[in-house]
Amino acid sequence: MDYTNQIREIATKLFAEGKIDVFVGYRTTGFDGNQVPVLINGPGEADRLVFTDQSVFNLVNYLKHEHTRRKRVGLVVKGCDSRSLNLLLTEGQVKRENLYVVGIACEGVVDEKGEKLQNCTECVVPDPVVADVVLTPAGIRAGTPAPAVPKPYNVNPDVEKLLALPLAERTEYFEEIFESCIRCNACRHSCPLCYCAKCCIDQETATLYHGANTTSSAFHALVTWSLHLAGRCVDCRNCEKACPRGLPLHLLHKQNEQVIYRNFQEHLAGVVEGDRGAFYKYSLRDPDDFIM
Amino acid sequence: MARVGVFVCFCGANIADYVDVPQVVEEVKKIREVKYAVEYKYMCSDPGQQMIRDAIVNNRLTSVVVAACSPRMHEKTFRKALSDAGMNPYLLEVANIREHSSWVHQKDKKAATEKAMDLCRMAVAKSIANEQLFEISVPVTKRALVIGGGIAGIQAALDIADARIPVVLVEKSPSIGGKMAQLDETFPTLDCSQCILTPKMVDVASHPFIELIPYSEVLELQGFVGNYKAKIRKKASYVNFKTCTGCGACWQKCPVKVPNEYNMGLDKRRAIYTPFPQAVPNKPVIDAEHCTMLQKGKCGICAKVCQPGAIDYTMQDEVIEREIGAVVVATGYDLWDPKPYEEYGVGRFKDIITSLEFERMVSANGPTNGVPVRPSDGKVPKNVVFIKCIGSRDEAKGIEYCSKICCMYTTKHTILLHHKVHDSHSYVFYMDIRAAGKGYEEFVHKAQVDTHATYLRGRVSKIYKKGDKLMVRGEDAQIGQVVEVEADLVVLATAVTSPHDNPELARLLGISYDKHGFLSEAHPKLRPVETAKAGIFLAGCTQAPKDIPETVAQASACAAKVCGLFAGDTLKKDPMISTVNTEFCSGCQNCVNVCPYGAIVTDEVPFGHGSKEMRTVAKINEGVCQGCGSCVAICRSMAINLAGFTDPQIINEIVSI
Amino acid sequence: MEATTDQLVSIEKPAITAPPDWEPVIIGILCNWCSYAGSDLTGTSRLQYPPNIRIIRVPCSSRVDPWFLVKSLQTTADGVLVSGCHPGDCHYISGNYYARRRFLVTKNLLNFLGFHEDRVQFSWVSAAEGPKFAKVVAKVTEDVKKLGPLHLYKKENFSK
Amino acid sequence: MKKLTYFPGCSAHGTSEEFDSTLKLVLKTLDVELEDIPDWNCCGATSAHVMTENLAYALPLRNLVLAEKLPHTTMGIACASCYQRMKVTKVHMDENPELAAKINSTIVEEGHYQGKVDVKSMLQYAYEDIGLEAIRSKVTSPLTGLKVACYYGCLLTRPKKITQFDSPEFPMSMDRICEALGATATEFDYKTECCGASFSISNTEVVESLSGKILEMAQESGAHAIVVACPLCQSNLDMRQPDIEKKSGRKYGIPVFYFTQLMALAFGHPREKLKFPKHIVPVEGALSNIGKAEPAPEKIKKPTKAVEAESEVE
Repeated sequence: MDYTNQIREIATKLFAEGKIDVFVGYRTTGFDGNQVPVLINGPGEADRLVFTDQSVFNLVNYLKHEHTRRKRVGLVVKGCDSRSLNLLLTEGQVKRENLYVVGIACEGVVDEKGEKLQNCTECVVPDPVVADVVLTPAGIRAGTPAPAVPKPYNVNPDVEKLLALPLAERTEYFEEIFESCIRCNACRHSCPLCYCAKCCIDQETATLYHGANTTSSAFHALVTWSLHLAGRCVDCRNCEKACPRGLPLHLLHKQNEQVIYRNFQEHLAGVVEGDRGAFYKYSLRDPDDFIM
Repeated sequence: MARVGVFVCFCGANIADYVDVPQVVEEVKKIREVKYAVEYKYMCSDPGQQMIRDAIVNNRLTSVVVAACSPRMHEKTFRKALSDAGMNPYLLEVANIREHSSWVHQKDKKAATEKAMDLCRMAVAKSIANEQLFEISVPVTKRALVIGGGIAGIQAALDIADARIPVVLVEKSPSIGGKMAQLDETFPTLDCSQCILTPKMVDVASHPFIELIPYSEVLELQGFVGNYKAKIRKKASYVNFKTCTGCGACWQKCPVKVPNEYNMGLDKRRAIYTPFPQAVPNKPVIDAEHCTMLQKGKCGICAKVCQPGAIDYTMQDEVIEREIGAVVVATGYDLWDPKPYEEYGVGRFKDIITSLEFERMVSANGPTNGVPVRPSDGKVPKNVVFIKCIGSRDEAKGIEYCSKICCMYTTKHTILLHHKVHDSHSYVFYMDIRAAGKGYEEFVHKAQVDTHATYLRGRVSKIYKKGDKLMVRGEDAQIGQVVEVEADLVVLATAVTSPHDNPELARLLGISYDKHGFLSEAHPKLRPVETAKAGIFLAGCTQAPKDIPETVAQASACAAKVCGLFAGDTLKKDPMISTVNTEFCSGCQNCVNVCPYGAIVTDEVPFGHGSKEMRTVAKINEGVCQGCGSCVAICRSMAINLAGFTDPQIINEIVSI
Repeated sequence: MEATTDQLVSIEKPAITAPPDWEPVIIGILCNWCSYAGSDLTGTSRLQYPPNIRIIRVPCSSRVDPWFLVKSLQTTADGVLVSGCHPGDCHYISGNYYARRRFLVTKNLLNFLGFHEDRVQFSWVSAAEGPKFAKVVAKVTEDVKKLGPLHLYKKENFSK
Repeated sequence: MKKLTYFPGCSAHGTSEEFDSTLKLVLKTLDVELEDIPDWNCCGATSAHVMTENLAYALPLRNLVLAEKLPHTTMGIACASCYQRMKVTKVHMDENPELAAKINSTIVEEGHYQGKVDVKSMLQYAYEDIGLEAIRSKVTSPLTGLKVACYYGCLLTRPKKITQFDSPEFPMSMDRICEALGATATEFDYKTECCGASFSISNTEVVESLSGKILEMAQESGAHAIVVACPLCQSNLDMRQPDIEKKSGRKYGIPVFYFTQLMALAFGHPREKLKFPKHIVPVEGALSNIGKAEPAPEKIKKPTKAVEAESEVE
């Protein structure tokens, strides 16, 4: 999977035609072929852009930044990224007409060791659900993609393993995680769907009875955060990549996603245009047996 | 710093017997913010309220906690006391130490006292976060919608319209009049139903403040008290009412015969028809289901004979909208189908009929011109058995409630039978005679004397055929013996049930109904005409079985309620509704999506102070918001809060236990 | 998915930490129209139930933000009960349907993170179900009593 | 070949021997094999349930438990009273597992009740499981001309909650079977009236009065014979008929058949096998109507309102 040339061409063309002000893509760092996001402002910088199976980050996160907010933006998205973009569009955070979306028919990205990432092995919607042009192994396909048909759902083995543990062991496992958290909030900043003006966990009412940097504040913050992403999280795992303590944050999101998928008509976040997430609708057939 | 006053009520012995009230007061005094705490025998009494008023002034209190009964009981009383003392009434909190402590922990005074202390602490903590709130005024559309054109709907519409308030009267069938139009004479005065009803029907049609929409149904009701918007479907009548003169040529010539609903199927009407001669409006409609022109495209006779050319086979259903401020629901009742009484041979024996069928027969404009006959052979019956409580008071086969009117109309039927067939004899099987009402007992007594009807107290167990007679076997419980009556005709007083489409109607209006399908009043005793939804009222049998005088009384009560609602130019509204902090709102519009009332809209505000760039935020429509808090809980950035139940208030309660 | 109740009970042993006179604190968040009215009816009917519950009134179960539950467990409560109108009976038309979704996910998440499933319970209690309310409270109290005091993620000041 | 667990009951080898033997004949023709419950016991009849509830459940439950050891899923019962006791027990046990466990503990040596065998009266079995088509197909000598009043008695269809079969007050299953055999079912309103039942011995007068009314109504309906599915009904209506005639001064002469006897007759089994000599009221008079040509029999009509509801065009 290497679309470097195509993306450079597209970016150059877009700048030349005056369609965009800024292009968000990936560049190499020079170390181990690692890549980081890059914002380029003109055709002259287009040769900095790359795209390989090491282009792991979800660039949609950069749409909430000051550099892009009031501008026309070109953007590279993979399947999962496009789902989060779909949600941002539905929630009115970005305007479609200001975007030129370069979709990638994603075959999965890899970590430093060259192994396919876990979320890519579990991916149900590899093709972008929203794009102006889609880059596929067969060539460039223009136009908005057809509605995505999700592949069979895969349960997350880590979540399943934990669920199989006795409650006390699970308690211990997570206590350690919440103890390790340093409340740096990098997870939140890296999340494309966290765009609130002031996050609820920083507001006075929420912090009042916690103190700042304690296990219990970490528990409160992460649980609340994951519930705000429940039914919206697209499993791009930007948060996990951003976490300086390397905490397995995907566990919280995957647990919620699985409960939602199983109970609420196989709901998957951001796949359908206009869908706001599982908590913003309901069905009369929702499970009721857990309620006395 | 907050200055809270706490007032703990003994409620006579109700609280004091199970909670150590003085100890609660002592404990509450330890809270830093509590500047005044006192106990009293009856806080809700005048001296009790005076204590609160005095304490507010003397101690410069900033909020008040009353520990007493449930806030659902006396919250309003104490709020009033606060405002009388010049304090904002919403600075009150009630700690429910009666229903939630003294009454439910009567065996453990220590635990009940501790719990009462906690409940007081929670209320104090919450009250510290209380804010001043002010009643909201919303504009009101002064037009009422009346659903159902029976006597209840007619009465309500006329009374409201007489107060010069416009009324929209929606009736499902082609004519107003309802069940009362099918009756012959009415108890207990035996005045002719048509004679007293038809003038009212004509009044409805000619009243300048009533818009009569017959042959139509309410499809949708949106909005809130004072500001509803109703969608009404006018069914295609295939007759242009504007040009139709009501001459009747069409239905005289129509070749299709259909069982006549007005006469309980005892005779036939045509496919184009007016339901009965005195119908209002007196314009025919085409029954599309049976019209051969509309079904098969063959016929067209009515169009040919219609001089003004009023017939229009291409007519379609039409949906119209009306803005209204209040609704009166008067959809009447259905009659219970007696099929489960198989031991009576219901369905097998033609000479077993229901009371309404009997009513049509003895009616002067009925299918038999007022003479009761046996459906099997057309002979005039001599011995008629009336059986009461068919379906009523019968949990096994029917429903457990009493239908209330059957005792009286059966008595009336014995009289009518006696009038029409002089040598006839009535037998009445009854469980009890329930004749509670003005002149009712006298009516029953007089009927028994005049008609010499045989009253048999007991249930009928079996009806079988012997020759062309029906043998009715039952128990006469007063002599303790089984009796058999040889009957020519058996009349079943079938139960009154709710209209079968009430649940559907209730759902679209957003009101509730009971397990029998009757619409629920807000309070069985004190608010019998209101529903739980503000601005929607109930009249007549749609709420519960009742007779004509009661129905009319309830309809007039509805009218009074509607007029009262429309008395001012605005409605006062509880201020406990959602508010948006636009600073934190990110404009995701999820709240717009979940609000069940459509009370949230979007607004544009500048990005920053003086900025020309705009961003989208949520905005609450104060008049529409009902204060459920759905939007608050789904708002991720905590930009919405619900006045009276804010996050700080609830968190204060949680942490202060 | 989850271990059986028997297994779970044996893991959180109350005997180790609970002082003999320990009584659990249950926070009950009730909707105003059905469950709070139902709890009032329990009172007017003089039906007795354990005194451990502390009731908070909210207009509708949909007002209950999941972090109220988190906050309750972290501060004063050993168990939480949330109760609303039966499906279809919501005074605000659809509030309890939204609430039901959030409750299911929240309950599962808290259980996943190590809270026993009995610590957070839900019920539908109508305004007419006074006896049911008493039963529900008795059950929740009984369940939480078995589990013992909750220390997990408690802020020190609140650990009783 | 269908197979069926069979509970004969005590009367099958005594007063209602003709029911039992003709039932077996008929089922053989219809290709159904009966297998008796090994070591079956009394159902408790009318006595047990007025004495103690536990005994009234335990006796039938033992039969139900034993029946579960056979491989068949349905238990057929000839006697209406046995059927009633068995079905009541089954329904109550299935509804209330705690009660089932309690009662089961008293007969635990026989096994554990699982509720897997369905209980049906032979009438219900013939109507539902065999079906009218199969019955009609086996008819070789139709009973054309014979008018019968079908009498169900009190136990076969009532209470509805227990029996879950046919209409409780105006059943028609036996009428339909008789019509399938070629006979005519008369419009008979006394289908489910009480015959006096076991008062036959203790208070004969009651039985004579109640059964008398049934005979009277049957005669008025124009029936040549009464058809029953209950041994006690048969014995009351047949055996007491001469006394009833004597007391009322009315002549009936209406023989009372088990529906299986008529089935056997229509299936072409020889009359000698049908045990007609066991009847008190002679059967020949009634049976002589078979084959007599008569105008098309008037069928019992369903309510005419359904017909009227359709529109008609002039």
